[in-house]
Amino acid sequence: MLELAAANLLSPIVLSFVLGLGAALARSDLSIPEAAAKAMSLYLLFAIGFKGGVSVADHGVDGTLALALIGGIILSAGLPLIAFALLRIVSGLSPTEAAAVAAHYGSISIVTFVAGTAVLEGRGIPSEGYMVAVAAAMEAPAILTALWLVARGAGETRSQGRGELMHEVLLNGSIVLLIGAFVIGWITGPAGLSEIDSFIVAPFKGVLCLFLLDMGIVAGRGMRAGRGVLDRGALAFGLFMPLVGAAAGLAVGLALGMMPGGVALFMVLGASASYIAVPAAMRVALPQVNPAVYLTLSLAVTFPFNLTLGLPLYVTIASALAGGG
Amino acid sequence: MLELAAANLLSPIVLSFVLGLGAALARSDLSIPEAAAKAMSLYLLFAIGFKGGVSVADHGVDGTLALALIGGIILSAGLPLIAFALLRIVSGLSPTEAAAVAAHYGSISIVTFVAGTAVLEGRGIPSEGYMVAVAAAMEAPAILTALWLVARGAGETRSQGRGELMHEVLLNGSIVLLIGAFVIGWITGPAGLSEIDSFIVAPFKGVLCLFLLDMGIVAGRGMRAGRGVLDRGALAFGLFMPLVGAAAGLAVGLALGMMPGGVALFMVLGASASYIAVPAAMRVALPQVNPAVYLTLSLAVTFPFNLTLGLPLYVTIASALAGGG
Amino acid sequence: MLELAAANLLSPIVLSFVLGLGAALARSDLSIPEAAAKAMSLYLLFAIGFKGGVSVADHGVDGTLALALIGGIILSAGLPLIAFALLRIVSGLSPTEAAAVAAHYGSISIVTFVAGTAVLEGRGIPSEGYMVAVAAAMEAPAILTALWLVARGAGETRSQGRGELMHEVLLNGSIVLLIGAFVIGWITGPAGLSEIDSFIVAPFKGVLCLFLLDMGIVAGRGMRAGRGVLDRGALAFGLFMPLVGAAAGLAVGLALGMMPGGVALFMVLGASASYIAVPAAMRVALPQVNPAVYLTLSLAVTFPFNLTLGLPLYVTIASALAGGG
Amino acid sequence: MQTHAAKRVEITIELIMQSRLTRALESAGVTGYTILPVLGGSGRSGAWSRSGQVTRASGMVQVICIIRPEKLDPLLDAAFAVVEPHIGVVTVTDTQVLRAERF
Amino acid sequence: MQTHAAKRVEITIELIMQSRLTRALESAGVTGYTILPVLGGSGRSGAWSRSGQVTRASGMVQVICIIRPEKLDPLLDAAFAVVEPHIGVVTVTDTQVLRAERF
Amino acid sequence: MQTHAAKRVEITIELIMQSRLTRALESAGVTGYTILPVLGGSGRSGAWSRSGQVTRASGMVQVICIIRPEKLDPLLDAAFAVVEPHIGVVTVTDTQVLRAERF
Ligand SMILES: Nc1ncnc2c1ncn2[C@@H]1O[C@H](COP(=O)(O)O)[C@@H](O)[C@H]1O
Ligand SMILES: Nc1ncnc2c1ncn2[C@@H]1O[C@H](COP(=O)(O)O)[C@@H](O)[C@H]1O
Ligand SMILES: Nc1ncnc2c1ncn2[C@@H]1O[C@H](COP(=O)(O)O)[C@@H](O)[C@H]1O
Ligand code: NA
Ligand code: NA
Ligand code: NA
Repeated sequence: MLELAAANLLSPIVLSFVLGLGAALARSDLSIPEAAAKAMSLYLLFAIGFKGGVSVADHGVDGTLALALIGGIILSAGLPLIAFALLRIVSGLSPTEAAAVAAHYGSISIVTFVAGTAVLEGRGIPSEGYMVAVAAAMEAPAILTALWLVARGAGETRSQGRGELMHEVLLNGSIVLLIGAFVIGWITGPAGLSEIDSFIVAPFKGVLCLFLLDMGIVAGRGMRAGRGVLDRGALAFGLFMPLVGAAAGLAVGLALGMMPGGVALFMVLGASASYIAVPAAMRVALPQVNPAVYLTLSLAVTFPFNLTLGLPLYVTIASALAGGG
Repeated sequence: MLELAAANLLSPIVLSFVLGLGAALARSDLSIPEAAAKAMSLYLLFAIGFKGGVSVADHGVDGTLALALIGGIILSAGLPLIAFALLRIVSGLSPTEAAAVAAHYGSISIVTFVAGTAVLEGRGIPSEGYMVAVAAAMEAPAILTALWLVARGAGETRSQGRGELMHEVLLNGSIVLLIGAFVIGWITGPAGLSEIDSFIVAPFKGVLCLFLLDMGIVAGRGMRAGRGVLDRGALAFGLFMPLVGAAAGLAVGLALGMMPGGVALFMVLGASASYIAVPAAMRVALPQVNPAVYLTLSLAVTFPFNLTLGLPLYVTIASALAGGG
Repeated sequence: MLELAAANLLSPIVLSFVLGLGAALARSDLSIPEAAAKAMSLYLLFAIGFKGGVSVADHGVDGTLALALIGGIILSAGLPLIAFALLRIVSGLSPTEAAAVAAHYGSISIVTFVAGTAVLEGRGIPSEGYMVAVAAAMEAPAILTALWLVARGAGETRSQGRGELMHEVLLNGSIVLLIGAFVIGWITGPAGLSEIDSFIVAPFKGVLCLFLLDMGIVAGRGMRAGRGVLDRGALAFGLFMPLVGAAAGLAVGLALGMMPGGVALFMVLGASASYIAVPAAMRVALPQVNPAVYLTLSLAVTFPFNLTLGLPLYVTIASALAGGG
Repeated sequence: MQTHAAKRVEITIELIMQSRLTRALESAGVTGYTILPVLGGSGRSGAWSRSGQVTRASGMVQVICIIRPEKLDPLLDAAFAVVEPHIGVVTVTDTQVLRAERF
Repeated sequence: MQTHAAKRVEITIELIMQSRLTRALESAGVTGYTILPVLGGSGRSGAWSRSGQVTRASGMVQVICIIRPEKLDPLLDAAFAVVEPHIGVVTVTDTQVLRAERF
Repeated sequence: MQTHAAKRVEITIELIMQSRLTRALESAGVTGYTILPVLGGSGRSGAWSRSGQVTRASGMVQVICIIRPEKLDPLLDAAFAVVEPHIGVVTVTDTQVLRAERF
């Protein structure tokens, strides 16, 4: 385990993240142009979706696809309840703030997911190709739970725009691209992959390195800007909640009888916190909550934790518990 | 033929386009940053030009190069006359509007050309490497014909800036890069290609997929924004004119005794409509024409038609008629 | 030698630069989006740093690393003195202007360095992997010499911000990325390289071509904008100083007993002039100097000279003199 | 050259609210606006900068409307309804326009 | 601090006309201007947005000239000659500048 | 709708000086500003354009501060100290703001 953690920590992927983090903390002006960062994230989404689809075309869909989707949705909708309760106990956040944060932890971080698949590939652990579809399905439900939590309390959300908001969330670019590429990969199958694999397979890890360099810069800036925004309880939550989410993901993955890699990815999805779709939705629905609260927790606390220590931990546990399956 | 059309429709390239189209029509916020889209188009121009030049260096220039250039120029200059006449008959466009649209159909779409070469490569049909030079030569002549059509009518173009305009058109970035890369490929030959082929050959189709994703988004937005701009006659023109252009291209290609792939590319060039050089020139020369008219026709009607149905049709016809040559 | 120069001049890399230069001089609107140019430069820095680090991990650090760093620092700090004296003799630049220009020639151009490594690789000449660290170490010392030259004269620099300025220079994004990637490459070694080599090795030269296309455009624009800014003496300096710098680099490289490639790279570093870190520092420290003076010299005179004629010259001399070592 | 009095309203607002704002403006009868990108800024809710934004949640834009003076009040009402719960700034400046028939 | 009366002219015009406009300004004796990017907008000719522009035909920029009041008329004449057949907006606002000797 | 008199200060300055300027503004008690990107421009030191900038040495930004009139002088003093040795332009325009309590 320690050895695996060290191997993970010393991979180019994690070291690139650390480089970005260090540069930002040292107030270097190193930065990736916004357009390049967005282009890399589109590339990663397209590639991961496409490869997932091809893998489904290749191995067929066994019966668990529908169950896995339902399991993911329940996980996403349920985790905010736990997160909310925890936050109300350990932190000084207001109910509305706690609900906004909770939505992030029910939803998922696709970059953490991508990094997780890279770790699995590196160790040769097989996983279900359709897990990218599960990831996409888990983006939105947490938002509904959070809005319900707020409405139940003070009722101060403005529900008139709810439909529009859900349209935006469900059709946000990341989800559409991920699902779209998944479907394209499924339709075209291995033949389609062979046409474009030197674009989406070979350079994948390298692009991921540069993208994580950028994420490191963003996380480092978040740490500097977010100092003082969070109390100790909230910070502790940012390190503890991923473990809770991973445990819940483990339970779902084992209950569904997934492959070891699939279980690990369920843990990763449970553990990770959104930093794209949910923050945008929260700015629209709960503008009174300072975005620094949730962005700092998600990007500057939980993401680094998952990337460095979480991933090897989840993969090791999943291999151990699901390995004999 | 149907089978080939289906194979084309189910390629990652076309499906990526369809994904972008669908996302835009569903009002998803999926979008490719402007800088990334421009970078991809520069990459495609550089790669296609370079490979064309290398192929000329490799196989030598047979006598048809000069003839093909002249054929292309005549095609580009002549097609606007047909397009203008057709538009005046079937649509309610004013003479100036019809001339502006006609210029687009005499000129060419380099992305359609690139997609055409990808189809040819996929089916192993050989073509002349210098066709990229023909494509470049066909960008501008149509503009002169259109301006002549307008001047002949009301004489309302401001001819004082004509020289400057032609300088801009002939030295627009796309043409310069395409021709420049062609010359570089020609000079450095296969040895030069071997230095950079893992950049310009291997990832080519994948980049084309992402670029067509963007084109799909643009076309989809054009469809939504352009609703109501065009009458039925104009819409029909956008689907019928490519066939006229392809027929003219077929005639030129066969008359010159080109290889099957060369004939197909002549058809593609004849069928495709400009959406970069000509719209810009029209904004300068004919500012009174609403750009939505020509952009909608070129991008939201003709481009999707050519990409999905046109290309397999042209390639099949060219193979059948030039195959025995 | 002539043959080698011709081979260099006809490589895709140099021809791409010439294409950009020609396009800008002909006032084409060909341009690479700023974000794409920055992304490519980050890619090149990451790749060259990483590969340098891997090579150190692979071959071990022999004792010359520390000496090479010291040699580089002395070179960077010393060359501005020569440059300043030369400029005061041959050009009409004021002392402050001459000092600002001198700083650029003590510092280095990382793109020239990258192009130099590409030439070495093309000819199979080995070099020390740690030369990228030497390059990074040479960025800043020249700035201190230049500020000392100015302070010694009129004392008109505002020394209160000196510390902040050096912080900015030493932590500027390019240096941080170069050194960071070097360290990552060193830590992860050949195993890390094998994970990402299809990203940072295979497409490297192709990206360099497109980047040099952009540099050509920038140089060409600089030539057009800078006309009249420089007198003949200054222009001559821009062509002569690289030879002086290369000679100094040659002396250092031979004295340290470097491999032929290492000697050549010392010459390249000595010969090249900064166009990123130093101009920015000069705008802050010596705002009274027109930036067109140093940018024109560095980008539009010295860079093209080094890229086309300088590199083959330096490599040939280094191979001849260090070859038997 | 003949110029005409007009009002220049500049609304700095979160990117995520842009489409909601422009829809509100359109339903208040505003016939034209121009949107400028914003690189960064600082206010009561802290400083932010576009570089390194990986999320759609931050980022701002500046919406500029040139209008006839008599259309100011409906515009401000419409804008205020959208801006009010959000961060952002609204300024109104007296200006002159060419081609007043366009406004 | 001492400030001086000046005019701020803001011209929103199609990207493709930018160089023609700045050349016209220069020949009208305008010694300085600043160009801002425009993300999108809406007017009588419909709405447009920069994202997803694959063509150079659309897109706008905003050209800002700060000038001494007495130079206003030649500037507007020069600008109008370029802008007139095109879409776009011209506003003129009273302002104050530091360092008036620069204008 | 109720609006309040304010000053709109727009400072066009070199990118490289941006952080120095905003720090100076902050220490002069300015609580908010917005930064716009600049594409290009022209002035006494010649023309420049963002496209094809490979160096951090060129490039400009526009810093906009909306302030209460009484805060104008300290702001201008602070800005001037930074801008003075550098190229750039400072304008001050009378304007009106909503939500005056924010300034
Ligand atoms: N006084 C001001 N002048 C100019 N822009 C401001 C000002 N106050 C706030 N802003 C802009 O509005 C954004 C949000 O401000 P706030 O609502 O104060 O957090 C800031 O990030 C700035 O871009
Ligand atoms: N009233 C207005 N206020 C601000 N910008 C405008 C206005 N009208 C037009 N514009 C800008 O000018 C462009 C062209 O307008 P138009 O000529 O009306 O189609 C629009 O896309 C906007 O960017
Ligand atoms: N009169 C002006 N109006 C608008 N912007 C200006 C003006 N003069 C200078 N600028 C801007 O300030 C920059 C530097 O000007 P200068 O200090 O005159 O070289 C120019 O590149 C423009 O962006
Ligand atoms: Na989660
Ligand atoms: Na055509
Ligand atoms: Na040097």
